[in-house]
Amino acid sequence: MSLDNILNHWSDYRKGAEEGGHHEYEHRWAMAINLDLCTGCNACSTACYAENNLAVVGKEKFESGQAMHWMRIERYWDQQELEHPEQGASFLPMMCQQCGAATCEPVCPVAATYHTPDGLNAQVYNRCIGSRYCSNNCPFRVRYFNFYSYYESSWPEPMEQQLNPDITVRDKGVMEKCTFCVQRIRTVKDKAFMEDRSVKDGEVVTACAQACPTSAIVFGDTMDENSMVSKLWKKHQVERGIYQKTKYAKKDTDLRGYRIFEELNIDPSVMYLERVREDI
Amino acid sequence: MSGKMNRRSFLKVMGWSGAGVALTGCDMPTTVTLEEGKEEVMSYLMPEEYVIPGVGVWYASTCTQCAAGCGIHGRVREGRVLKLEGNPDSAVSNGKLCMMGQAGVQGHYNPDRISTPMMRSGGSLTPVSWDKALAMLEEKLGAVSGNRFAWFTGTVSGHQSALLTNHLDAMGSTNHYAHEVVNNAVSRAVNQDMLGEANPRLRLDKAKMIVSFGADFMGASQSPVQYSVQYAKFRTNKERGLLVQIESKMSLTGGSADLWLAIKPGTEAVLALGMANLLLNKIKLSDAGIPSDVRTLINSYDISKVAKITGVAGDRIQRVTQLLTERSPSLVLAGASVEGQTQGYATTAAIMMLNHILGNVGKTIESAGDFPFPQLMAKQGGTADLVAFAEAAKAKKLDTVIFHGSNPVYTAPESLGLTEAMANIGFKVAISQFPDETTMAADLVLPMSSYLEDWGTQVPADQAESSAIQVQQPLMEKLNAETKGFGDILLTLLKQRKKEEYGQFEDYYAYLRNAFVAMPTSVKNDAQSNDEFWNAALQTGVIKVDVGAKDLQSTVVSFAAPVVDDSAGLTLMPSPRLGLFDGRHANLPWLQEAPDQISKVVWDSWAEMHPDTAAKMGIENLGLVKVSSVQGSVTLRVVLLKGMHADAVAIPLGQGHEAYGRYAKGLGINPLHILDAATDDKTGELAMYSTRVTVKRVGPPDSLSIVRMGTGAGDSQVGRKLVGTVPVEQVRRTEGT
Amino acid sequence: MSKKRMMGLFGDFEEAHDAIADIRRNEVPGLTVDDVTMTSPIEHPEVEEVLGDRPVHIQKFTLAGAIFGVVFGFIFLAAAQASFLVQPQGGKPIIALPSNIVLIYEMLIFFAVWMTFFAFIFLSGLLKKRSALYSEKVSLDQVAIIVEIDDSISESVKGLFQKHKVLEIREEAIR
Amino acid sequence: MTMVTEKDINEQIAWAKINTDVLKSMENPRPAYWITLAVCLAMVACAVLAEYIQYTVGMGTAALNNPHMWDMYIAAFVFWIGMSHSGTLLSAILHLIHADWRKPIYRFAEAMTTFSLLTAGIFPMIHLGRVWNLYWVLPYVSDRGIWPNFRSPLVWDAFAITTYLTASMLFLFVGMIPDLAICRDNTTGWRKKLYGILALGWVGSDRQWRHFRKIYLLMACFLIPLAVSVHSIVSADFAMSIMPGWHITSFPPYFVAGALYSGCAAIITLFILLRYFFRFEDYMTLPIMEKTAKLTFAIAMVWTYLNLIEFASVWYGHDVYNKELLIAKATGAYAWIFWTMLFCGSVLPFALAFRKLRRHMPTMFVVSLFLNLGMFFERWMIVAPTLSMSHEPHQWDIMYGSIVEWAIVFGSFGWFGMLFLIFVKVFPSVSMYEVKEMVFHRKRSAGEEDLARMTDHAKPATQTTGGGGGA
Repeated sequence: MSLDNILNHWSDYRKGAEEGGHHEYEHRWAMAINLDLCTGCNACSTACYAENNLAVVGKEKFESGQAMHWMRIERYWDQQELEHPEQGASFLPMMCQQCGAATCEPVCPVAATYHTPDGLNAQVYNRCIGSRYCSNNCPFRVRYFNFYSYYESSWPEPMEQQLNPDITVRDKGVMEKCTFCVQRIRTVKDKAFMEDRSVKDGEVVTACAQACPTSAIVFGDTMDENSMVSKLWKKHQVERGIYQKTKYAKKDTDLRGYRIFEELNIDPSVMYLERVREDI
Repeated sequence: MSGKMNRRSFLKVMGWSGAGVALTGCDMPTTVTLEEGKEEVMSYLMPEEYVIPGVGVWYASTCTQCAAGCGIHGRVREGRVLKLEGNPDSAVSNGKLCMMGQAGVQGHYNPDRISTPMMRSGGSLTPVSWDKALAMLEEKLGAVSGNRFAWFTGTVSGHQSALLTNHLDAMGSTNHYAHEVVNNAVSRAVNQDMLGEANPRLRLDKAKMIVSFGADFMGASQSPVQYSVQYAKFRTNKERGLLVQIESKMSLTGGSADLWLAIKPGTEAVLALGMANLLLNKIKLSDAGIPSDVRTLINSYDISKVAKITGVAGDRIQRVTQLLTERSPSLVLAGASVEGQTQGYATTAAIMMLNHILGNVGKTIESAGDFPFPQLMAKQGGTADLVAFAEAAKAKKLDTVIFHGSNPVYTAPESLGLTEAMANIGFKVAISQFPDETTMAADLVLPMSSYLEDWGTQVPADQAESSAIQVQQPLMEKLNAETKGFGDILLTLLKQRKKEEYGQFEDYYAYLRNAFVAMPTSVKNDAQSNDEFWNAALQTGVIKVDVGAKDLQSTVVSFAAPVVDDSAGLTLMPSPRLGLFDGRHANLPWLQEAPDQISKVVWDSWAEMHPDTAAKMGIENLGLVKVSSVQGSVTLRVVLLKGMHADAVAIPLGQGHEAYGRYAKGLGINPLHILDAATDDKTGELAMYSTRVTVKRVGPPDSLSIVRMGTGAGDSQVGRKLVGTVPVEQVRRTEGT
Repeated sequence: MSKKRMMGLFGDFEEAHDAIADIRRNEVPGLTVDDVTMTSPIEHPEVEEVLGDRPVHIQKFTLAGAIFGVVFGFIFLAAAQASFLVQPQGGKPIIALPSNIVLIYEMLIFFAVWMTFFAFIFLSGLLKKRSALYSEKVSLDQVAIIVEIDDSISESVKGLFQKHKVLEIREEAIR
Repeated sequence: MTMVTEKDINEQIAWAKINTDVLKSMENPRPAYWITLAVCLAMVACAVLAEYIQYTVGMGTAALNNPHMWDMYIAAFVFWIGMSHSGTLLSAILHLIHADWRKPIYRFAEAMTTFSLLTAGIFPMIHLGRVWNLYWVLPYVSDRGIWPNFRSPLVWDAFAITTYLTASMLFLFVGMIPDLAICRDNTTGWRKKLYGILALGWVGSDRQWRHFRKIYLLMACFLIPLAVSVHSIVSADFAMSIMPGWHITSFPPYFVAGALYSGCAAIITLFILLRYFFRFEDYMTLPIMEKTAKLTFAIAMVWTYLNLIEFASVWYGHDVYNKELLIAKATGAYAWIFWTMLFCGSVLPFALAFRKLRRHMPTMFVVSLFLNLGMFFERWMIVAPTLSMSHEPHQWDIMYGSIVEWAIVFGSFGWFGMLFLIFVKVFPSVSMYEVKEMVFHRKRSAGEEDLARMTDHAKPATQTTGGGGGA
């Protein structure tokens, strides 16, 4: 009976992000992206198209901002006052940051986006009714909506044979976004489960991380102390949790690690390492 | 519950796999065992024995999306190849793969593939049977004599290359035109003369500083993945590598430069000489091995003069030159925009000379050693062959030509008059996968299997640390039975000529296996049996080849003094890009939809200009402009970028196809068509970057498929910390790198 | 001894008022003000005062509705949330009071309003068949006084009505 | 006649005339009526067509894109919700403060509330990507144990709007029961049946009146906080997000004020239309118009004030995202909308400050229309710029909506008009019994001491209407 359930777990159910929220996490998947190595070559983005059945929308729809690139490379020009960008371009691989306190979650009217025990910000296509509130409330603007049905236009015979059977093809009216290649995570977790062991670091590799020619993207589990990601996060003194906590944790503010829009207290799972340039 | 899967639980699985990203359907051993799978879940009843339903299996092969020859792994499930990834065993790809390689599956599953042989009858191509096609071929090839027959290909290597050579011999012809738009032919020539090796190993990872004259080694280069991997090492070395990019149009590589210098197009040689001048006369490096004429030439370029000509600030030049000596070993590279000048050879030589002076040869430029199988080595393409071919065609010297892996009708400048000259060729055969321009102009079209359905070997021209033969094996059944592998077609052709010699091989697979087995034990190393060697080769996808160590000596060749073209107008840069490359990938929607790395344009052609230049001509961003050369003109939208020299206008390659399927046809324009026929006087390569053009405003701004949708947003971070940038000193302190 | 119902229509509200006042003063023996029903086209408390205070109980139902809304609202929401742990949290607690309070507030009003309405329907004697004594003039501009009396005193009541310038008198036997 | 203009209503007006005037307004519609109705239906048809296209082809036809996940529909939704506020809220407030001049005009105002709610309710639906799953928003017990997400302001909307709709419909209905009885007594045929049922057997007994008085009071008491909460919750759709320009503390009062504002403006518009079409000069009199106008002016000033508050708090708040957005609003691509909004919303209402203009119907009509235009722009300025210029500069864009969107928004006005037109022919758009009360009480208070004079007036009234009442 849910009533005594309430009474027994009242204090649990009243925990917010500050106390870590109500979660028994199995994993907390995260990334560390070294922007000094990112050359903006689009390999990650294309790999994402291949892995996640992303629709190709075509010229007109792309033009009207309805592209479906879960992983997009943003290109910024700094030093705009100069005659030439003498330090090159600033490339930013931007995908869903799988925030720990995701702003997209509480606003969904039908609970179609929720937090998994893996610390992922999952989107349940079947449940989505397309109110698009989640995307509106996403500071990164990384949620993509199926404004049309693409399965005819995007995968003409025999193109559909390339579709990844591990995940669905989304129909119109549904929100979608980067999943940290949840199907890969799932496969590895099941394998580990069958072999009765825990998931090893580096066993799960997202399509983008796998493809990146400069290995700028590192993917792993921050709950695993010895994982590459954990080490990187620790090295750059970037901590899980909301800003108030981490701000003081970062002793050496010169370290390159940072999370975008951290001041919004959304606890992103992606740490970026600042681009390095040598002034000559 | 028995292993049998009843309908309900089956539906449950289906329902789950449908339930969005949270679950992953059939890859869950927990819900579907193979037994169940075979009985209930699979769509077809009797799967091939190597197919494990619901489980993805990775097979090794080799990518042929460009000439680099990266080793790949293909994920095969239910007999379909789904996803390509780099093969860690391949030193070329190091387990990584670029966007073009990723999109390979789209070429394989492309809806516009040619599915049957076609013969030209009454002006149009009509489907015919293979027997008819081959009979026709045999007849025609029988009729043609000696050098009136020719092969026209892109870069070919491995056993296909060997067979092709044999076929030419059998035909008694010596005409093998190998054409690549994205090539390093001039550098090869220079290297040959200065180092005695056309393709030395470049070791970016060993360099402490790289000065690149327009070398887009991470973009549209000879081996983008390999060099990107090296770049990563170069950047993460104990002492972080320093990249200086000097070019007239910012390339993908230039986007990552610590210092990006805009240089007046065509003056790179002057800058190189100026730097040499500083190195020899100011910093007093030894000028050993430099011919006297070159020495005097160098002396004539003092810094102020150089700065004036090149438009690069003098102190910048001095600083960079200074650093080159401090950060040794360094590496100086010359790229397409340098090679593709009327004085390409001289300019490239001048630049390579810097390596000689700085003593980089042997440190960051290593010998590729002696490859034991010369017949398998890559026959690399260039544009000289295109010119030669056009001449030959115009002079009616060719009766029968077989085209493969290259699209001259699309890539040849109008000024070469190739399109008309094609009519002079009596019988044109195209071995092709797609209905591209050349294929459409052919008289006989042989449908080719995709590289994911085909056997073969690739020998990369730019070998990595360890040289290897890349093995290419089918990752799945042919999509349609009518297509034939390139190797098989070659074999058939040879059987027509030399039955006795090649009759023994039932198909190319048999030939290849035989060839592998025949390899010397040095290559087979510890393989017990032939089968073991064969299987090992297929499993790893690479056959490591010991080429032996060899140290490199460099001598400077004398080269002509640079001539700077000061005529009016702008210099047109037909820049290739990672993605559509030279246009061969324009039919892959993923690559069409992937924004250009620098300008962020998709699905279209555009011209890049510097805002100041545009302002002088009254051209607004995204305005419609007309770019005209002596040869003709193209009309397209302009994107104003500061990553351009004021005297240059760049039009990226790839679009403007008149055929080539639904995704490519009718999109944008093809800048190659308006190029002058000028060639580099030494190597005869097309001087693709020397065409002068004028730009005129013909229309107001309009939307263009730019990611930022033309609102001007997305150019600036408007003070928000999206991409942080820190000086290297800070990192040295905090991370000790 | 048969009873009957008698209705007098008055054009003048004051006269009607006085008539009732007389009844109140027991001018007609056997007829008390409790037997009097006044029907009128408009709402005029000041005239009705003469009928003495006749209590209204709607507000009690309203209160009940409101309380139910609050209690039910909280239990319903909390129970739903507690039994639905995968719900999106975005760093918020499972049972998030602020949002629940908003919803409870709405439920309070919802139930209160409906209870009030139903209470009104039943307490104010609506949904009944109209008696023959109903005059359409009442919905126009006249006041009617309806009294339940014995035949015996009907004459004196009539007299009373006449005294107050009644416009029309109707009778109906109660059986 | 001057004397009449000073009073809200002519006390001498005969009650029978009230009945006949109002009942007349419900009968034999003139051609003009049919034409307007036809126009409205045509507009609705456009909207239906557009929605069909959007439903079959996809939301993309609504020119939505990545930054602009919401657009015209939400703006229109907020607009119509706002429109709905004046009616009930004003009616209730005025009832509580015994401002009896509300009596002639509150009926159509409340009808307006109901119908604009019915219009507003459409927008969240058509804006859904998968409207056929709309019911998932409702908290029903499912065997999967899935519930809606009670944290989502959209779910709050669902709750609030349902409550508000039912409550204000009840309010409207209850207030109409005595009039329905009048209609029942004065009509024949199907109408008599209809009103007979709706009147619930109202006879006007003192018992009924006493309960009536109570319930009306109680409902008024509940409706005021309800109405306030509803628009606060609508504002929560924005204020509860983290988006610059949305996450603003003053949004709830700002929305409520805006709602009242647009509502009052709409009341003025309809006031003038009814007065003109149904010859209601005797009931919708100039003094009442003046009072309404004054009220509108007051609310306009409140709205302006809240605007300034918002700007100020953003300006001094040093929230970079908010600040840049504010500047962009005033100078960027949406600037013309921004300034039109401020002109219509804050400058134009000063016209209402002049007695001459307040009494000049054509002016008032035009002004009221512009006020509502300004209010629509306000909603647009709330929704669009934030999405166009949020945190991520890479995703900035400009958006003006598509044909489909405009068609549907356009059609919504037709839909509203249609409902309202039907209403005025089926139900009395002026509250007869309350006008009578008004007359009665005013007259009473006019000559408390001199009952005789009052009765002298009352008599001829009865005589003149003796027949009319029976008919």
